[in-house]
Amino acid sequence: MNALFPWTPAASPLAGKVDVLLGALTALTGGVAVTIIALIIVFCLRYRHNTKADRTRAPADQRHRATRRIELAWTIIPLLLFLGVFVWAADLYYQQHAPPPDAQQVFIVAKQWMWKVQHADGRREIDQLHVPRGYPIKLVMTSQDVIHSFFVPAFRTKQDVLPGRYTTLWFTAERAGRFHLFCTEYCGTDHSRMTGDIVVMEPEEYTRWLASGPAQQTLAARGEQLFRTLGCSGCHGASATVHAPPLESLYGRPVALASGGTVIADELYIRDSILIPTKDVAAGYSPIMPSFAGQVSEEQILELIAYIESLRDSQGSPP
Amino acid sequence: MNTIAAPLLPPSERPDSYLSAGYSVRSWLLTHDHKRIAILFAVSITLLFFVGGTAAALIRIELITPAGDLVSAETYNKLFTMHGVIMVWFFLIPSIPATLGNFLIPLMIGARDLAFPRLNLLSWYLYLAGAVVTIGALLAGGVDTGWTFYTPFSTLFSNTYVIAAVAGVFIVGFSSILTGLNIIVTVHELRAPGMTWFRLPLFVWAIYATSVILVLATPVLAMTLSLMAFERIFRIGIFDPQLGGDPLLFQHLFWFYSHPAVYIMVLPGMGVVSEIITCFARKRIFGYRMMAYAILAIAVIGFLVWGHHMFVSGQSVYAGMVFSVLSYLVAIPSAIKVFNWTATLYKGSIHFEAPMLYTLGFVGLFMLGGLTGLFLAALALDVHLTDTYFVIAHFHYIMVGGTVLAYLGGIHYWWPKITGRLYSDAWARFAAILIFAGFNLTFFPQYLLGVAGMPRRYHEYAPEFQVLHVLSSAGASVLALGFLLPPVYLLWSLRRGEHATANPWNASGLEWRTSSPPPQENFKEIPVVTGPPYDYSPQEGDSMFGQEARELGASASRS
Amino acid sequence: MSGIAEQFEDVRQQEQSAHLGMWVFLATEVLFFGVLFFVYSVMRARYPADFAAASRHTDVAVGTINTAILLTSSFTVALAVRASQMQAVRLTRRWLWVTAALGAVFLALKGYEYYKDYSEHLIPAFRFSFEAAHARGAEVFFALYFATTGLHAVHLCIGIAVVLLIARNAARNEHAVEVGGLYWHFVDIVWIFLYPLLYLVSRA
Amino acid sequence: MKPAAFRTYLWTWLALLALLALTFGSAYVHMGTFNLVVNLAIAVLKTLLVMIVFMDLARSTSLVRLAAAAGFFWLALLAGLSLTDFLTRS
Ligand code: HEA
Ligand code: HEA
Ligand code: HEC
Ligand code: CUA
Ligand SMILES: [Cu+2]
Repeated sequence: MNALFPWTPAASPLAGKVDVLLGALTALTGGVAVTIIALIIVFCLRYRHNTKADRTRAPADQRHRATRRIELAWTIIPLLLFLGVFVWAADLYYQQHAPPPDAQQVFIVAKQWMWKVQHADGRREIDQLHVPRGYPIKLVMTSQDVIHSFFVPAFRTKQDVLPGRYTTLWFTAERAGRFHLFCTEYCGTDHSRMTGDIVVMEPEEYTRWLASGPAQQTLAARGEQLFRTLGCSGCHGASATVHAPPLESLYGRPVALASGGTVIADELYIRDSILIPTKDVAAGYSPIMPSFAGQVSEEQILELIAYIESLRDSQGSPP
Repeated sequence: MNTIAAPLLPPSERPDSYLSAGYSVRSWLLTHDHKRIAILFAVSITLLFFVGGTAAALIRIELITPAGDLVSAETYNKLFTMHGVIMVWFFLIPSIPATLGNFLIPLMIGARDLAFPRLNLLSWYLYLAGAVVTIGALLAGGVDTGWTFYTPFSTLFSNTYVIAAVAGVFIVGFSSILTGLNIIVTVHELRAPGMTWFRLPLFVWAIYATSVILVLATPVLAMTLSLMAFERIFRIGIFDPQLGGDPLLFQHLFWFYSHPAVYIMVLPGMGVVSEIITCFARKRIFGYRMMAYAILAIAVIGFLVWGHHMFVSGQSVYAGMVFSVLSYLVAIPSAIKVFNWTATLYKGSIHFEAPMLYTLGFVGLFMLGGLTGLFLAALALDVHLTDTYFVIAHFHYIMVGGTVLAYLGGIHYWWPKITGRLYSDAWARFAAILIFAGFNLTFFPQYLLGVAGMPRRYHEYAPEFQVLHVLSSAGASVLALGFLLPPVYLLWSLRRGEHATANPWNASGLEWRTSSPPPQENFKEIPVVTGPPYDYSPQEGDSMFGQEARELGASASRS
Repeated sequence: MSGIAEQFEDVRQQEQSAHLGMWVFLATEVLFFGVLFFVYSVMRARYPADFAAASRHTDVAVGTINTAILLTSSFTVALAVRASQMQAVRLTRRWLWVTAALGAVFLALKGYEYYKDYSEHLIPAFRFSFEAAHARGAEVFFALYFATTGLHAVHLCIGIAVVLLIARNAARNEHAVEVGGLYWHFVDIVWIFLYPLLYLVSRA
Repeated sequence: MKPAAFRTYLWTWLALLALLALTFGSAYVHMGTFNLVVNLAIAVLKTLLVMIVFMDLARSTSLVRLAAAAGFFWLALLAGLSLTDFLTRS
């Protein structure tokens, strides 16, 4: 059975909801399809040219008003059904894009043809992602080269991973086990080998797994180190003489720009501040920050972001 | 110099037919006659279909085993790219409009030719040039971007012949534009006296609407691909984020063309089916006006839904919602068409020669393909299904199960008109059934694969998917056999088939009111139209369905 | 040229077909150029400051004069159409020649501008150099500048050829002059939009 | 077709040149985004003049007018619906 239909049961609450939608739509469209095909077959048999069926008063010619009404009915009923499906699916889609605020963050960097994973505690993996069962996980993903796509069939979820941007994807694994991870955006020669495993572990086991790894610094700590070695602290540090904005309570806050608007300081904003500092200049400062493009890798940028995020946490969350 | 025309030699009793207007190669290659240009197109797209089909065959053979053992990953990627590029731009888009449309539009509206015959010939030469460039790219080493040419892979990372392939598509785009322009003007200006808009056969409506899409969407593709080539050559950041561009901009522009293009591919098929179904049910089409409006609605609303290809691309959630709801809107007119075809059968007097078998196949398979489109338009579901074999199955159901079947149905229906010969209906029916069976075996398992999570464009795959892939490949060999049959018995009929009369199906359109094959000037005298189309009546039953139609069956058993 | 091609029943049908054909073709052209304008808008929204800086490096004097020239050429080609409608063949020819000449002057000035751009290293991907803070967006601006004006220039060349051909062979045929004139006006319209978008981004 | 009056063309031409002068001049007045709005409004006005008078849409059939509008309308569809993404992307 499983060979004929290699379907993995839903392994997250949202996946279950997607399955219900899938089932409902299959029932609806299947019903319509079967009805129409049955009608076609019945008509074909009954009105074969050499049968003696009654062919008088065929609707197209005579009962004009009835025709109208039929046509109206089969325009409006499907329309209402479709709108219903739309609302249902759109609501679910919205949920797929609204990670709970307490979700645990994991960074993903995709490249031809592998998945690089960075956990907050500094643990790194390649083509594997270990997560605890029952906790919401939010992936913040970017690509080093072309577009990839992070697809976990068991969670019924996927998200393209773009260069130069961060996209997110979240899930709460419900069942322990090993699940496929596929790259589903064509990315070149070994696209079909850019696969991996999601390993869902019981929370205790997961803690043990984390502890078993080589001792290492957290992401934020590595970011802090970079912040010093790259010279960021020379301008942004507390004792700096350069007029540069403090980064302590930056993350997640609105920033007033010199050009007039405001932006929320999210991952992308921080990334752009490092790579293209002239793009959005903070109000009240002159654009003297040099670009670090080419000097920092995607992973290092993520470490810097983790560090800047951690600065906020130590200051208490924004209101 | 009569090598090409020799098998087409018409019967001596019709020396005025367009086929006997000249036998030299020159008389074909420099012709301005829309009927001959249609045949030039038919021959060339058939060749390209088999090129694209050979790539499909290799893909299916490779996918029999989970390991990538037949061809290398690079080759596999080139195979599906060339398969998609050739099938879409060099086969399916020109298929019905440039062959049947070219041949029939002037006949159906009672004109002597298209409005711009020379442009029509130019269109074929552009097609040829585009095909040569693309096949050249294929021979030189191929392209591995997928038919969607997504940036930044296509601009900075692929090191294959992207520019050449894009140039081929660019050129063939202008062929499409010229065909579309010609048809728009022809339908507006050259209708016979009395041929009002609501007396036009639905085939004309369909090709007209298709032409509008061709003219308004194709330039967008041409410019988008040019910009992509520009970025690839000069490294200017328009689409590539590393250079400061936006990859989603490319996707928006590409799909602004390519979604309407899927209606370019299906509307003509709908037109063909509407002609055949009324003729073989001997009944006026149900809801003629509604059908015409539905065609126009599909053409226009079809321009508003392109973002449904980008639900997981990083496009904004709100844009996704707008495009999703619009996608459901565009499904309504398609639904109307399916219902109306079904209702047309009601109380008809139905005959089941080969064209009708193809047509019934179209209705069923288009419906299944369209209904699964609704799954893909459902946002949360598309997140799971996008870029899996579910999508592959969805569009092959519509494009192969739908349009290719309609194309074959149309070729069989108008074959007597085009060539003046009758083919063997038994063989034709056998081929139709073979294709239908092979098709379902090939592509139905792909829906299941997709739901189970099998990604598309995969050279190797996880072993649990193998059984379904093997089924699909088995189906593909049946399908290949099915597709090889029609060329054989149709070509055979050119020499051995019986001569057709002017109206072998006793059909009602103007094209049947002139001889088979038609004279070079189409009509001895331009007809005057006095009533609505589809003047069929089921009550008259058999007596109306011409003598010759039954002979078709008879000639089959003889040959 | 007053003959009727065999696919047409009468002159009126032939003439209307030619007109409609040209208009449909122009609709295609609107979308063809339209993509460039669309990409321009997206990129300008992305790099507002860079586009402003880059635009200041275009030669606004030449651009403005060229706009005036093209607007005038639209006027003269309209006069050619008018003359042909009055069956004034020699006058038609003369206005067509003036039109073509204006087109040629436009191209010459455009060529001069390109030469200046070249010597100021404003050609993208070809020893492009620009003040570092705005280089990225400026390069995109100039890429679009060359793409749009280049494509426009190609269209103008075709326009000049068409106008000269009509002047030589078909000045007697008012429909040919009309249809040719439509094309010329379209090329003018493209420039009407290019002018503010390329030259006047930030002059204040 | 009957020729239009010379005066009509002359005035149109003069109007076009006047509008050109206006765009050029306005560009040197500091108005922020409003500069762009004015520039585009004038460009649209000029286009309308060329199309209606010079290209003779004023006296054309509605079919031709439809064809003339179609290109711009479809371009607006492309731009308008894309904005649903570009304006709301996070
Ligand atoms: C001829 C080709 C064709 C046609 C006509 C269609 C028609 C439709 N398509 Fe399809 N599509 C493609 C070719 C086509 N498509 C291709 C090639 C791709 C993939 C491209 C690629 O990525 O390579 C694709 C991909 C594609 C996607 C993106 C998938 C993805 O990559 O994530 C979506 C999403 O919305 C979609 C939706 C639709 C819809 C809603 C229709 C509708 O128009 C269908 C309308 C028809 C019906 C609905 C059936 C009849 C209706 C009834 C019988 C009504 C009664 C029903 C009820 C009351 C329930 N298509
Ligand atoms: C008009 C369009 C069209 C048509 C007619 C077809 C026809 C077929 N297609 Fe194709 N297909 C596409 C359009 C089309 N396809 C597109 C756009 C893609 C996406 C590409 C991309 O991702 O970029 C695609 C992708 C695609 C894939 C997915 C590849 C992947 O993602 O990895 C597959 C896999 O099964 C497939 C199979 C087939 C088959 C079996 C046929 C059959 O119907 C073909 C049958 C015909 C023949 C087989 C030829 C006749 C016989 C011979 C020449 C004799 C030799 C044959 C044998 C020895 C068997 N197609
Ligand atoms: C030469 C001094 C200098 C150095 C070195 C420097 N910055 Fe800055 N940075 C600035 C100035 C000045 C600004 C404000 C102007 C602007 O937004 O460009 C700024 C802005 C920022 C911002 C946006 C803050 C806000 O409030 O909008 C971030 C984030 C940032 N820098 C991070 C870094 C990081 C990370 C590094 C090291 C890799 C770094 N900077 C190195 C001077 C510097
Ligand atoms: Cu990475 Cu496909
Ligand atoms: Cu689509």
